[in-house]
Amino acid sequence: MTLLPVPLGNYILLSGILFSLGVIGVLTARNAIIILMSVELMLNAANLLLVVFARVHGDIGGQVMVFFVLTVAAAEAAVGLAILVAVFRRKGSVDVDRLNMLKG
Amino acid sequence: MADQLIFWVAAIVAIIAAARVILLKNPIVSVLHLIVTLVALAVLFLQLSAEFIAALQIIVYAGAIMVLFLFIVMLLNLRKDEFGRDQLPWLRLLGTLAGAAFLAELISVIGGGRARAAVLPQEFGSVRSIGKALFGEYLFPFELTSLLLLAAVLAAVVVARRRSPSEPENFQPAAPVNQAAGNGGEA
Amino acid sequence: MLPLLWTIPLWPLLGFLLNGFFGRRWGKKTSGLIGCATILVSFLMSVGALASLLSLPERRYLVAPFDWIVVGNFHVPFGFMLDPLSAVMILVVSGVGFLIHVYSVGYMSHDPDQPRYFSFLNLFVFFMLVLVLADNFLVMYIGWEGVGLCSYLLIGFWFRRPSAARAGMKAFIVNRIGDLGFSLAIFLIFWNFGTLSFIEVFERAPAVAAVSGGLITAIGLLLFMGATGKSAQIPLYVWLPDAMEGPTPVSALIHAATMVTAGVYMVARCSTLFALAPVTLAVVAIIGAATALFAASMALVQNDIKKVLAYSTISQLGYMFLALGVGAFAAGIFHLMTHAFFKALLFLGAGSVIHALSDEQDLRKMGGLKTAMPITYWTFLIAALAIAGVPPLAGFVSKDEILWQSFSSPIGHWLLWLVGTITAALTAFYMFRLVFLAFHGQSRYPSTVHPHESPGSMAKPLIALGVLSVIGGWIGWPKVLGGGSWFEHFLAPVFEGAEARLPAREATHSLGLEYGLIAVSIAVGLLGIGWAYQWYVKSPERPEHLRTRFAGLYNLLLNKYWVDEIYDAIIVRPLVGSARFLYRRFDLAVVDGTANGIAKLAQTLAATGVRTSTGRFRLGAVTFAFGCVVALGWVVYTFLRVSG
Amino acid sequence: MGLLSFLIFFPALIGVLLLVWPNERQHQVRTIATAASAVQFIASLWLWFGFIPGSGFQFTESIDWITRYGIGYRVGVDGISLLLVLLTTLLTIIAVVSSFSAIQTGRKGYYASLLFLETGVIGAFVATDVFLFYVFWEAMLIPMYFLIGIWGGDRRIYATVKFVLYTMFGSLLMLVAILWTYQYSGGTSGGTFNLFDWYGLSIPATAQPWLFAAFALAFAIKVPMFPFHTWLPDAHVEAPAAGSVMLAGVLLKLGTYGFLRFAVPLFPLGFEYFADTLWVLAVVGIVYGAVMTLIQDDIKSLVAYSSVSHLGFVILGMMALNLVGASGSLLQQVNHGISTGALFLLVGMIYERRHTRKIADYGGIFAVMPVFSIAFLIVALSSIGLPGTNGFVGEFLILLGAFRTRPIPATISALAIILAAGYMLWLVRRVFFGPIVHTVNETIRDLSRRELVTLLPLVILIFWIGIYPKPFLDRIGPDLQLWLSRARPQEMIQVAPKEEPAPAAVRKIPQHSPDTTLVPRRDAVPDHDDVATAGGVG
Repeated sequence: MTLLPVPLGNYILLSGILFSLGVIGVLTARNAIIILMSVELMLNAANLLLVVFARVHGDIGGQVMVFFVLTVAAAEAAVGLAILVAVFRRKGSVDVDRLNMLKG
Repeated sequence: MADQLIFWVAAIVAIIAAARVILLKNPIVSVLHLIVTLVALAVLFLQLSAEFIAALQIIVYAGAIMVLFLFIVMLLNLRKDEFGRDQLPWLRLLGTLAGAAFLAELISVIGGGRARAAVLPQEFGSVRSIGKALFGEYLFPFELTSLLLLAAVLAAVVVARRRSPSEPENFQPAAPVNQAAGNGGEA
Repeated sequence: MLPLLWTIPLWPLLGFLLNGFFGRRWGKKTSGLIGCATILVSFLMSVGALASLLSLPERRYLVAPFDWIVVGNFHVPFGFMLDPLSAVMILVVSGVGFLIHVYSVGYMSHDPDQPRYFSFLNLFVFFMLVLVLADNFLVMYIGWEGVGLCSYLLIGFWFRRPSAARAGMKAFIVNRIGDLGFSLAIFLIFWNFGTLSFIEVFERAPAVAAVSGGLITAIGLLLFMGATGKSAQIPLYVWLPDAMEGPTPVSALIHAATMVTAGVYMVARCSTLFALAPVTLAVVAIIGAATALFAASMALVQNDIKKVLAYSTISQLGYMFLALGVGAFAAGIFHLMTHAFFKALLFLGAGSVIHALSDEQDLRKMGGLKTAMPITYWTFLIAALAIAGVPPLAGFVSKDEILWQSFSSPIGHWLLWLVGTITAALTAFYMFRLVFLAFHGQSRYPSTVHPHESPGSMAKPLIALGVLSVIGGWIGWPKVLGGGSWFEHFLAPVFEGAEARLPAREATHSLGLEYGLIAVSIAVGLLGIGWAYQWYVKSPERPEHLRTRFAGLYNLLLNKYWVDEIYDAIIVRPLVGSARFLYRRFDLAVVDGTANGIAKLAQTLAATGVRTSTGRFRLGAVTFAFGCVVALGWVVYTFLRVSG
Repeated sequence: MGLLSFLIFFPALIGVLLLVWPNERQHQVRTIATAASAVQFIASLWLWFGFIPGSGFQFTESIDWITRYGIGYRVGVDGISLLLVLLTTLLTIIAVVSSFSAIQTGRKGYYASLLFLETGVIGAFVATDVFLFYVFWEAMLIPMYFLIGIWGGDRRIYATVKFVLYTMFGSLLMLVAILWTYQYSGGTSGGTFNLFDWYGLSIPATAQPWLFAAFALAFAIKVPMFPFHTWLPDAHVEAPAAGSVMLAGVLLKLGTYGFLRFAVPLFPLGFEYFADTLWVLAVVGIVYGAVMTLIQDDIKSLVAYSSVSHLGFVILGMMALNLVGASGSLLQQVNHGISTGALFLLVGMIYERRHTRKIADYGGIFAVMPVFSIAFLIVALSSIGLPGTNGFVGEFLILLGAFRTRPIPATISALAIILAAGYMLWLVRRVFFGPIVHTVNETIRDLSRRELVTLLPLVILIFWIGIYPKPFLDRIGPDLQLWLSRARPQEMIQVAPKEEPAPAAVRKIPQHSPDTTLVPRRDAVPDHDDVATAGGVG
């Protein structure tokens, strides 16, 4: 039986903090880039936990999950940024409040 | 004892970097701070004997994705945030409130927990074991991810290409601040 | 002859159908012929029926051709009954009706719509005969509303004249108000007697009365309400003066001789019911006397010849109801018959005067027609004398009998007699005022008009009615004056049921008193005539002078106590006004409003919903986030509760 | 395939045929429609002669449809629905013939809608399966929607949408009640929609008021009863003439028929619970309807409001809960169909000539159109219930019956017959009598032969029912007696018969006491109507 460097709670707490920061970033940022990065932040928080529990249960599946999350993050970032470019080209700015085409 | 020290340092660095990502106005600086966070996490991964994942984190995540972000920021020449007055100031407050609520809910559930962990097989986090898993048990999802990446690439190309050559490149810089912000003119 | 009893009304119905469908094609001549022929046939059959009735021991013959409405134990056959009362009525209706039809041929000769006139007139006689021959309340109700319909059609005969159309409508609606009372009475009768046929109802009347007297009074009052509507008594008399808009023969037949007497006939027919309810009888007598006086007062000042006669009719009907009210049913019917004769004659006489003066009805534009129209004058004079109560004419006999009964009958009262006598004086006055204004004095009609005696077809009925007005009274000549009062005996079997219920009549009235009263009534009649003579022949300026001095009273009477205007103000105008207000404010605004309101509510809800989606997705993102927080919170809560 | 199924589906068949009829041969559409409705009418006459009064449901057919839930195609006709089916077929042929000249555009759709309407209505009248009834109840809305919506006047869209939504709102509640009652019949495990089984159900007293309320609301909207009547004038004013005839003549009857067939017999306790409210609504409907009619300035809305008053009488008759009142109520439904149908025909005819419905535009028509005026007068007299016409027989029986149960409301309602005389004769005076004010009225041509033919049967019926109503009353009597035994709940009869006979006096007279006809015990009533399918042709 090996030990984690610190009790499990700390890891979860850390991941939680990172996740909340991501959420706050998404909700408050007005620059699309920041929002995308906050999303990346949230994903990383999840990765951390996956790795931690992979370590705790000794099940490699956790790390495989992180691998998949990574690919998803990459795909998401790519598309997100592409949209961002298109929006910028169209609107001349990435201010999120300018995007209200879906007005009722 | 060293392990604990490493954990705390990495954790603190990660949190501070993450906070600065969302707080700073300048996108370039934000990207860099995000990279710092990623590296800090990579360190933690190493500690948790997930070497391959740590390597991936550095190479793919920090190396490729963040570089893409940096590239985009440079391409669109996004300088300091010159957006106008925020339309919905109370929205910012609500956002933080939501984040805080998440954290509170998480904390109320953690309950300490203990440090015990399972005995790990010999080269637990190595490329071999993950490779075996990937092409063994998780073969099907693995193939799917390739499909996902293909779709993403196509999407990125289609969305980001310039329309027809005739379309003028209205690539003017962001319109002056207050005029643009006026109640989202072209609603 | 009796088995064919039920065909008597069918002849006029046939006349109605023939004239109705083919009248226009066959032209005026034949339509007039058909009209008169059908009435003559039914008159002859009535005479035959009367003859064979006399031979029947129990003086009653029933026939029911078919069942009309049968629902559960509500069984109403379409039945007819002939007994002395209905025999008298069908004779009067068809007899006087026939004379008026003959008269109409001449009177309406210039009118292009003559076929329609005769078809409606025949239809009226049909309904009147059905009413009179009915053997149960419902068949009588058919006749009852049927004659109302015909009076509506005939009053509004010259429909191009708005006043005629309005008068027709007024007549029908006021009648309908009376009919409401009649139908309510019918409901009460059926549910408490189990049947509607006269014979059974009158058999059971004493038993039901024993249990709940109030019920019989209620039925009586409701029936009388119907009678006031039809026979134009207070308060439902307002339609009769306006009914003069119709052609004069119509006024003669419907608004003098037959239809208006339907109420009197109905009360007489239900004499047993009325006798069992002394309160109702009193009401009948009081209203009768009041109407007589009230109408006579208005007749004093009318300038339209037909209006005078109309009020005179209302007054005479009041007399009949007075007679019924004091239990003298036979006297009431007797006066009904004699009144039919001389009032029809008066109307027809007035008709030929109007005809001669080319439709001039204002007395102030007549005068001196005595020489130009001798037959009309003399027959008119006879009728006037009769109505004034001058012996030995018919009017005297029947009116005097009523006055005597109102005094002597156990349920009579001297006050009723007094009112009756005063009215007799007024009657004599206004009749001879009319005679003197129309026939005597110098002519006040424009020179272009050349009055001429009406042609033979109009004169002969006048003469016939004149004869009837004279000898009509003799068949009821009272015993006290040496007559056999044959008429009363003839009707005795019909009213014996009622007589038995009334308090016994003490026979000790002294003869002297009776003679005295007869003398008084004659004197009063002559007084009226003399008074009229004094004012309108001797010194014509006196009425003018009086009119200025008592202008207030004069206007009150001339404008008919403004009753029409009062009715209009308290009933018609508020009804229509509130209807309009209700419609606009309540029906459209509230009821419809709520329906449309709900629709609008749905629309506004949708609109507000749309406004929330502003398109700025940060708002969406936050709401999404809060959604997650709540969901997570719930998970956490349950987790804690479980593990807690 | 029984006679009733023929009566239901034949018009629909022809309707479809008309829709696919080639456009260039449009003129034949009229003849086909007339022929079809003529055949339909003659077939329904077979029903009249084949009907044996007093032996419950006849011409019954029963084919399993969705056995899983006990839904079957069950049809049958009894005294209550017989006259209404005949009225439907008669009015349809009259509606078809009367719209020859009125409708120029979209003839195919128009006649097809009329025929579909007939299908829906007859289906509803003869369905003895509650589910089937609901299907037809909803189905008939669609053709009516098109009739008013496409060929109507200028505010037709508003009118037709309001009409459909109003009815739909009511019928949805009814659907809930149907399903709720379905539970009592055993629900999805062995329940049934067969009406005869439902009659035998013992539904708890607590649930009956709710169920009755739901059914009653749907039917009250249809009748229409007082608060729910505002859709009627709009629908009538905007509907084409034939549409109005069908709407007034037949569709309104479904409301009253619904009370007779479903609401009252199925939930007698609920009916008794709401008795007072229904009495009040009926009386208010009568008097209020009459008062509203008084001041209408549009002929069609005047006739429409008068329908509200007339149908208030029908409800009054039903509330009387005795044979006299019930017979009057059912007969008055037919009478109203005849007289109001005829009135709408007549209004349609002058509308075709003058294209205006405002009373003020007319005056002195009698001189120009005598035949038309006499016809109008006859129908007007029938509608105000003059003795000798059909209106009187119905109205008299209703008031007689109602007077027995509650004299005061009956007397108040009787006031309406004065108002009726008022508004109708006032209308006749303003339209027909008086001088001709508008010169254009002088050149109107009188009724054509075709128009006379459409009016003739109705006028004949007015006098036939008025003078000799016996054949009609005999046919509806027994079934109404059965209805009464169901309407007055069992326990009511033992405890204190609501119908205590008249004051003591009458009891002394044995043979003629009013209406103590022996009310058959509920169990004595043939519960499951296994009456042999007598008279059925199929």
